[in-house]
Amino acid sequence: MLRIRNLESGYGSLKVLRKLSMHVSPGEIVTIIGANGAGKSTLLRTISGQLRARGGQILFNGDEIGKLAPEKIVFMGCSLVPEGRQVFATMTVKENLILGGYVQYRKKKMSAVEEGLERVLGLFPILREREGQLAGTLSGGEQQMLAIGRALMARPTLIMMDEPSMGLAPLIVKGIFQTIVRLREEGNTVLLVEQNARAALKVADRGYVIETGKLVLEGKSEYLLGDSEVQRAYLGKGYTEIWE
Amino acid sequence: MDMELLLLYLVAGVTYGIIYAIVAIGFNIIYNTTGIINFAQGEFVMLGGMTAVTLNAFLPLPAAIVLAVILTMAVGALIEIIFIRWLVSPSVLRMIIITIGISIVVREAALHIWHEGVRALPYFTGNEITSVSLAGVRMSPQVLWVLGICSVMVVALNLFFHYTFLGRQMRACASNREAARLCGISAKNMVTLSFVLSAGIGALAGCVISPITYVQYDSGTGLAIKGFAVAILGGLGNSMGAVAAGLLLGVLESFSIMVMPTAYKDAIAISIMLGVLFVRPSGLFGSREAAKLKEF
Amino acid sequence: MPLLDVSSLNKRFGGLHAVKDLSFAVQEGSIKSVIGPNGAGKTTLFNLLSGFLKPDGGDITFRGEKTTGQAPHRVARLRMARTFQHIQLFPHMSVLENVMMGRHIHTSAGFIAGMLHLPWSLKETSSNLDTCREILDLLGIAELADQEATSLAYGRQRVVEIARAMAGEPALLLLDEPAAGLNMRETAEMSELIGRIRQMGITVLIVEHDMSLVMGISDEILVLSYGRKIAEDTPRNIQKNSEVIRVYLGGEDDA
Amino acid sequence: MRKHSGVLGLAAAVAAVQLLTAWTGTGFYLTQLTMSAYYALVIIGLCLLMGYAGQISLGHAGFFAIGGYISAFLTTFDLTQHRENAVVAALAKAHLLVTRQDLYGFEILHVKPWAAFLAAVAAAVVIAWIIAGPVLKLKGHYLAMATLGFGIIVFRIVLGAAVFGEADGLSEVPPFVILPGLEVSGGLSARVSNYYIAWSLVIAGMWSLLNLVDSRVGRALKSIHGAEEAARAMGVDTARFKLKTFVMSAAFAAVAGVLLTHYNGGIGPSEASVMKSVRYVAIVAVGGTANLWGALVMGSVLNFLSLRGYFGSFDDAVFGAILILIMLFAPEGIVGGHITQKLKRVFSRSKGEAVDAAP
Repeated sequence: MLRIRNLESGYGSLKVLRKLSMHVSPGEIVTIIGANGAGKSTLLRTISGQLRARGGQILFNGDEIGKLAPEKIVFMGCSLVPEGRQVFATMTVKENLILGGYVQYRKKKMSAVEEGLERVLGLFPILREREGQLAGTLSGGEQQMLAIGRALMARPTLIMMDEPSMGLAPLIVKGIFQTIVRLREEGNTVLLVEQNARAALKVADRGYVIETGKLVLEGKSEYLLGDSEVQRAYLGKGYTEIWE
Repeated sequence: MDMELLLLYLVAGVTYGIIYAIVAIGFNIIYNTTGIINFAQGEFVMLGGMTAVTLNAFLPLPAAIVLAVILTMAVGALIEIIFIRWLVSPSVLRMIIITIGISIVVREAALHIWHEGVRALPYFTGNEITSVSLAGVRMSPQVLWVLGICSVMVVALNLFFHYTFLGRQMRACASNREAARLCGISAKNMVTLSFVLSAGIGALAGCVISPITYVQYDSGTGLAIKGFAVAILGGLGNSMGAVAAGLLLGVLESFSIMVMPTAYKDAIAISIMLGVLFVRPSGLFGSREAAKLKEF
Repeated sequence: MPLLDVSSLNKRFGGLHAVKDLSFAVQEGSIKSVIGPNGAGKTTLFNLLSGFLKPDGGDITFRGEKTTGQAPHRVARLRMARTFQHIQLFPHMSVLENVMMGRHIHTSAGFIAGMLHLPWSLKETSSNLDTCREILDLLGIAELADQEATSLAYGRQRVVEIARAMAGEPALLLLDEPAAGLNMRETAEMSELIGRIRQMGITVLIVEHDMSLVMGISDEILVLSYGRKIAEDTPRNIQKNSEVIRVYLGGEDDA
Repeated sequence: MRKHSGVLGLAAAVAAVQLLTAWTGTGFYLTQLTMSAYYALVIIGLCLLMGYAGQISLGHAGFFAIGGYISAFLTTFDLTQHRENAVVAALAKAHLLVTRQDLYGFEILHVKPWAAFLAAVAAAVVIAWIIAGPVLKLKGHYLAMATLGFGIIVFRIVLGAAVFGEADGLSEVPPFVILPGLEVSGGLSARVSNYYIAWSLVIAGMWSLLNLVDSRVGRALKSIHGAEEAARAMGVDTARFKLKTFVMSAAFAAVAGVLLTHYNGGIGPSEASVMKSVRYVAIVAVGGTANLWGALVMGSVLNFLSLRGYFGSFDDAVFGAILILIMLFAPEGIVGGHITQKLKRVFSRSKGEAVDAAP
């Protein structure tokens, strides 16, 4: 579904991604883990078109999307739930969701948007309760739900999430990861970037480990969870053994 | 003090105030979608008035106004497409200078087309000496036209922004441009639309006010500055605040004539603006929190 | 008396209580690290210490002086230097000029002296240049002196930022995620560099995610979670602390 | 040193131009060249503020006008009627007053030009100091609008106040005698000397500003512009540096205002207009905001062309168009920025020097 070859990207003179290759197949949850500043978010921003790729290829369902604007990429069925949620704070929950359905509105009609709205509100009952509330007044966890719901409104074939657990309390984080599992059960494909590597690997099928913009390791989640190097660097296990 | 005179000042203040508010709303529309203060905003008002006067020479008044508004909207679109659209994240300083440049060029072009003459559209109904009496105050019917049309504009804009998909798209861009793009909304088209819209309301305001104030190639500048003062007073980006602030400034200015020479009228408006900027940059009606978020 | 003493510090952002009743001290000559999950309030703490944010309550005492709520440049003059999570070098200036800015607090030439290039101000500049070159030498980046700072590789920029902070001969150096964006080798070099800085007698306070760096060099570690201190101890004990393991190291075992 | 060779080069060019006009019998150009020099003084001062401290001012014509108008007022307002006034008496006692004959042969009593000069510049400095505090707390559009607003207020005051001559401005400003035989005035016989007076000031201004830029203060200003947070962490009192720069650049404008007023023998409200302020900003932008040489070259050339009337009725439009074009296509300016850098690179390659590969 998504295939990336030798991708290069960065900000200004700063090169963040160096010759990165990876892929995502339909129906998978794939996670990308790495330290702060390793280039995880940059990768998602590049795929979604917010950053222009400087080299390499991004193929989505066989089409090259590396040079497209973000709004075009959404129309092709690839949605991003951005880091820090980025809801339209001054608009109501319902308005947020309707705007997420813009793609459907353009492709089909308003009825398709309303259908999608029902589906998303069914998925997140809490949002139905808050329908008329301004998005900026929601709690962090609710905003994250809204951001995911808004992305789902476009009926994407691939949904990418950038650090959905950031700044949320453990209980809420648990809910978010349950949602991700449910999304896959409903046939969605998910590409997940997470600081919380352990939780991410637990729900994912496969994972990629990146370090300073380069791929250092990839494999099935169980394999990565068991890898001692990954445990030491990202899962926080094994310090006692190493330092004593 | 003569009660009738006071009311007269009040009506004059409200009339000017609502025009300032319309100009301020024009600022706000563009500011909200782009983060740019369009220093050429006053030129839209001037262009609307001037074009309508010219067209009125061979077209009936309503047709001339409609056509003038459409032409000004086209100019707004052109300005955005030629000068703004292709810039990649320009600095605020750069945008300030570009829009100032545009305002100068438009003004000078107007000077060469229409020369320095002062013009005006005919009164929409009646003439200079007709007056209607409302609640004991005698006023020109044109004042009612100004108040009526501007009020309709404010209400219509509000409905547009809150109840149409297009309006919501514009608000989404204003709220969070990147997130709007991630919803598939073309932020660039929204920016063009914001220029078209603010050119349109500016031009219409220019038409309705011209019988009272007259227009000249350089009448945009003064209005733009008042409009900006009002936008600041009302809280940048807050259109309802702009209406309140517009009326307030218009009335204050109108009464200031009683104690100060007319020559200092503008200076007073600007002093009020500076005072607000220094003490409460979020405006009288804007929330401080929101202003903090918008700091640039 | 500790070099830095923080007592019941509080900071709120709207509804978020970013730093909650935080008290700790930093002893002269030590290296202390602050760790905690994302959003734990570490960077907020740095901004409070260096004067970029005003606390809502509590006190900060640095070298015996109360610095609570003082402007950043005043705190800097008391010789507290810092680096930034997102490197903030001065663009369009060479590495040497950047480091010269670190000497700002030790110089005094004002507008008049500058405009007339008064002899004493020129002498001041040249003696500072010597000091800065020495620091570049010390940190092993002397050969970069005349390059434009912001055009350097990321890892080098980190070192220049530290050199700039060092130029002010700080009593306390705050390092905000010095290893972010560095690879394993560079991180190891950074560890070694911080060790050398301590040997020069400079006290260091670090916010960092990279455990290999933190565990290796710290004398003491302060662990934050949701703005609250949950532990403050030696690295050895921190690794055994069950509370720390639960919220941070051991992560979401139960998630 | 390169900087000093630049200033020496400027001095040589100034002399060369004068000799050229003498040789070709085009001495009349000196009048506009002298005026351009005073405008250039405003522009290099503004360049320091915009390019190095990173603060825009759309009100610099205001400071120019404050200088010019106050000096003009003090040197033309007849105090004969007010001899009894305590202040006037004190001034007279301090030998700050002088009598001269006006156009119609009447004797008038007014403040001596050099005292008026000091008073005018001091007034501008004080006003700048007062407004700089609140104004410089603002950023972006707010800063632009606040300075613009200040400029408009000054404009409205000089246009509306009877003491400042309303739309006519003030005229019959006497010459400003600097030394016996050396005076700032528009007299034909003083044309050459005035050319040199004006340009000497520009040279001195350039020398001091180039020095400043290459000093502790200059580095601090650049650091504020580049990364304000980091500058504060280095101990730079950013507010104070911005304030002092603002005041200094206002002083440059006021000095130019006073002297040009004496040179022209008067001043009118157009000198305080928004268009003038915009024009100064335009020229700084064209020169490449952080480029004193660029500002100087563009300031003298464009003002000279404008004063000679080469732009005809398109004078303002030319400056508007320049603003747009420069900001669209070369926001670094045409004199500074990448074009010169590109040229440098071309030259260094052609000399066969190894170009160090960037990491």
